Amino acid sequence: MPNSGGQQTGVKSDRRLQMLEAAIKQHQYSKDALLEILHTAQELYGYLDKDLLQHISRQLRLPPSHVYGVATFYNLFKLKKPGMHVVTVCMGTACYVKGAENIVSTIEREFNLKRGGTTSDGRLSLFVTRCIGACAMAPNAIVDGEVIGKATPEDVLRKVKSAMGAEMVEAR
Amino acid sequence: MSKPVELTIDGKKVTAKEGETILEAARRNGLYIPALCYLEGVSSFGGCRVCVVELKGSPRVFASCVTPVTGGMEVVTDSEKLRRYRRWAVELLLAERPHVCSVCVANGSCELQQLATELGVDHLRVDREWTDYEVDLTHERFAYDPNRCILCTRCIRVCDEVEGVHTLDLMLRGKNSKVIFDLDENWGFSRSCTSCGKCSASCPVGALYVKGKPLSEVKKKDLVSFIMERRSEK
Amino acid sequence: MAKIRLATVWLSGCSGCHMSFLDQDEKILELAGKAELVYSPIADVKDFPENVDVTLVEGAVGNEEQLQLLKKIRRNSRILVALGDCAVNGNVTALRNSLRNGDEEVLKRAYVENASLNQGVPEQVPRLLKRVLALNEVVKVDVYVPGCPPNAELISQVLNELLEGRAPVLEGRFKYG
Amino acid sequence: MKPDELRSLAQKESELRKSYRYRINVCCSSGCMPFGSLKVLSAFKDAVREFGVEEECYVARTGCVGTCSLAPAVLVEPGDYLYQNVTPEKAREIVKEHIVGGRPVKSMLYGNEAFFKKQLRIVLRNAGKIDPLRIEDYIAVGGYYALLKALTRMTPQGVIEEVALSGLKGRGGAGFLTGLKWRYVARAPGSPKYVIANLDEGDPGVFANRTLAEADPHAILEGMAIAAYAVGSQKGYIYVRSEYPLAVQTLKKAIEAARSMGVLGDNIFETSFSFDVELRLGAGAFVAGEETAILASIEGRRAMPRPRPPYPAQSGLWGKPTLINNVETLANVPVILLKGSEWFSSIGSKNCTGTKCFSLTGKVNNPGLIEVPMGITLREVVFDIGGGVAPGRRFKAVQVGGPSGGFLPEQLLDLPIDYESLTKAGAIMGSGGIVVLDDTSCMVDTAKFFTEFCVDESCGKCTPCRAGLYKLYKVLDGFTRGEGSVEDFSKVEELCEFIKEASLCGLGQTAPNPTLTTLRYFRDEYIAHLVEKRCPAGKCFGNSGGGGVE
Repeated sequence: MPNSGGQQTGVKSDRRLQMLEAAIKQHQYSKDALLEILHTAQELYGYLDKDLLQHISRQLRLPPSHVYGVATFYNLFKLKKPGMHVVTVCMGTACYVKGAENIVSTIEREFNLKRGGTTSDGRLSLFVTRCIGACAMAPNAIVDGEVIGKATPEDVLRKVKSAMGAEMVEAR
Repeated sequence: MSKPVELTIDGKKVTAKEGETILEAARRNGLYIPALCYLEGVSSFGGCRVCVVELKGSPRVFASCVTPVTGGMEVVTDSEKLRRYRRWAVELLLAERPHVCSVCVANGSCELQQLATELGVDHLRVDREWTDYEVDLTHERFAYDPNRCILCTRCIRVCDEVEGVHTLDLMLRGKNSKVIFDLDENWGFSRSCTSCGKCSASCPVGALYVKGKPLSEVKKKDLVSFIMERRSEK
Repeated sequence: MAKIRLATVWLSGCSGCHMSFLDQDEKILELAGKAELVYSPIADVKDFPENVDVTLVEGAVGNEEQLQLLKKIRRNSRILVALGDCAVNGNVTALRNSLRNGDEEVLKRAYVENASLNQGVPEQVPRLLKRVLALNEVVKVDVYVPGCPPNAELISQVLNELLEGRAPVLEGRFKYG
Repeated sequence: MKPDELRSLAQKESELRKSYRYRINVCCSSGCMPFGSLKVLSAFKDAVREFGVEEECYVARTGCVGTCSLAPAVLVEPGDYLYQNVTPEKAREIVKEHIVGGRPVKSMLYGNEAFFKKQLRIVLRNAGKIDPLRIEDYIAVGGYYALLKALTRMTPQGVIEEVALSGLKGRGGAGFLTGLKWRYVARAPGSPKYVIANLDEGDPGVFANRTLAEADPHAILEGMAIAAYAVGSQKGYIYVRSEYPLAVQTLKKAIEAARSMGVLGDNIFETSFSFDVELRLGAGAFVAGEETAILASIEGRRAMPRPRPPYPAQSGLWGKPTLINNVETLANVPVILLKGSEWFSSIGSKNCTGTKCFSLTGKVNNPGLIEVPMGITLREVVFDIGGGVAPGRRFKAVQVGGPSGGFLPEQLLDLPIDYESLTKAGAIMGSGGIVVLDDTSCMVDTAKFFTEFCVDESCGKCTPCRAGLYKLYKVLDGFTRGEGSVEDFSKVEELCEFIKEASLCGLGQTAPNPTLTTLRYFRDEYIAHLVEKRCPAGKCFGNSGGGGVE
């Protein structure tokens, strides 16, 4: 049975797991804390794979389908490993009205990937988000955490390329 | 004991139990309201919107399966508007995924098909979606074709509330919602499924079925309410 | 009274609806008394004629040729009846819509994979549409007669109503799908 | 904390405040932060030290002033001199000229006086003027006095009456009378009771609640505590979008500060009233802002709305009576208690009292966050405060109320802003988003955009919203390519009616508004697409116009 303890899941016992356990304990194994635990798990691991979800389902004594249902309902939770670099384009109203679509399609074209996807070499992910709240500076894009306001497709492309270029230099 | 509630349904005075829904009260009094996601014996979901009714004094429509009765309530179960709304609900469900009756196990014993006939849905006014979900044939006895699923969640509720396992749930959301087993595993590899078959017995369409058997033999719409009744008597 | 000009058309379908049409038995004789069959797969007429009163169309729209024919039918017909599920909603014919590159895949399956001789798609096979269309995705349809196939009784009732100049009401009388 | 301690702390802090001749408020909200406001902040601190004016000039890290397009923005008091696009270099110059020399640097000042003149700030009373991370700043301007007053001089009943008399309506969208809602919860049998502050501002293009939380978190906490006292609750939750990291951090710190100050916790102000607040993070689901979905989300489930009744007031979190208020509603409460319901109800219009915060965005010259009295006209908001559209462009439409708000044309601009008028015109108050469109925006494409948003955000529970909206989107998508005919309009309208009337929750019930209002007010644009096969704004039919990027 999925909820009977003792079974090994594929989650490696390491410092991250210890921190996850601590968070679960802090919430007193409460089923209500599922969202908080998923937040913590994603912060620690970067994304939520099935082993991790199985583990959480066992610890909180929740049916696996319930955990999976919750994890996939909310956009913020990522079930796949994101790329090394992430560009997120805001598609909130203000940004859309001011041409955010052009930024997205430029990135899609240039790196041959679709929104929500990652390049086949795993180096770049492109996400769209619904409003980061900097509407007065629309359109906005975020490249590896850095916000670019009043962005043009060229601005964003340059930023993405330089982020990826920097990593290539480091790799050498 | 809860006290009885007096209301009228289509002009007919009926007595209902306190806390009862309009649909339950109507059915107990032999009055018909079409419904789809409703299943006697498990909790109401209120999703399909086929069972909508009008209440005198309110401009809105209400899903009768989740609207509790109140004293003096005047319910209208049939009107031009309600028929129009019900038709849309059925049409949209038929258009949402590729429901091709002639090649479906449920052909002839499908609740959605029956409703379409009953409501005069002889064609669809919107384009149909041709989803291509993989059919799950991994279970030795059962099969699951998400392309025929109407997301009524009867199976989920039955699995959770009657069998007590909660193998099934929904993943994703909106039009991408899909009924899953455990962590979206193939049915045959589900570790929690007891293979009890109550989900396929409750499926109103041909999404969950028993392999090699005509659906007319598999469908047991009253099974769940029967089980629940037996349990309450114990 | 002049005879009604009646046409029946067979697009992408199995001809089952035409079989059902013929299954009206003796009623077909009555029909023959009231209507003149001006175009049909069972009559030898090449071009779809003008000024048709009632046209029954079986089958979905699967290729360019049918698409053009259907538009012509619409122009030339007073009342257009979608006969059977393929015409009404695509039905089995449209199952290929769920496949990626379904148009190429079905031809490949029929003329290459399942062919023992002369493997290859013959040139005279018309180009398939990317997506199979129900009639009402192309033209305005006046009457829908669902069923796979619709039973002869229903077809006969619908025709009767139409010949009498009434709009048929099918609610509760057909079987969807 | 004892009542006297609050008073003496307030006195001490306000004296401290007065001891400075100047106060430089550097906006460090998430509108300005990405554009270097922290560097500007430290540049100001350095400059003040450099010029030796530390004794007379205080440099504060504050929340948003509202003029977000001028990021980073800096407000110098006294006199409310607003500097725009400040850089570290400019910071030094401002200190040198304005603080030391006493001459405001005119060239850097924000020129639009109307932006402030037509506004009335109640909810945003402290925004941009206090340090949100210092609870002492809040107390210095009278913070937590209303809570003190409620706990020591008013009964819970009395608090509810006062709020009811003020006419305050829920600012989250539906406009239900706040006092009435409180009364329902107070009277509902069952305990414990819960208070939820709704900060799940998921609307694209709306950032009023975020700004409030970043600029004045204690106003929210104080409002919650007062509400809790009124309805008899000891436990509150703030449900906040996780996409708002700065708001989350600010609230976290504010809760800690309030706890250690003793305005949250046990026996507040030595009374028998105890109240504590916990943060709950959303995870990217617009529908979670719906009252019953928020409950599901806090309980760790899929945020799928459920039918009402039972209302959360009767059966909310874990089946207990629960009060759910938007944070903007709650932030009004302390002011109402201090200044009285009569004062509050004198603001705004007769049936709609008080003010409303709006996020003004789109093709408008002065986008930003504004707070205006109810009853102000849309024209004043768009043209006076917002400065109209860019030179050479023509105003086309304004959308009010977030993604499911309707679009109103020029001839409806004199409509007063209140719940009733907006609803009648096909728009909604919603979350307070105002998006201005000019002649480079295509109305068909815009309707499609918002419908797509709602398709993405539909929880999938009910047929009209899940399947119906998607069909609507597909039809609109076809329209933008000229596919379809004018005969489809009645079908679209019928489908919209079904979605509006038969959907389970507010998301579906309002989602057809963009389509319906554009069909009503901008039908000619639809006809142009379908009959003439052209897009008047030059956006559709494969033109990569992008709606006219500036």
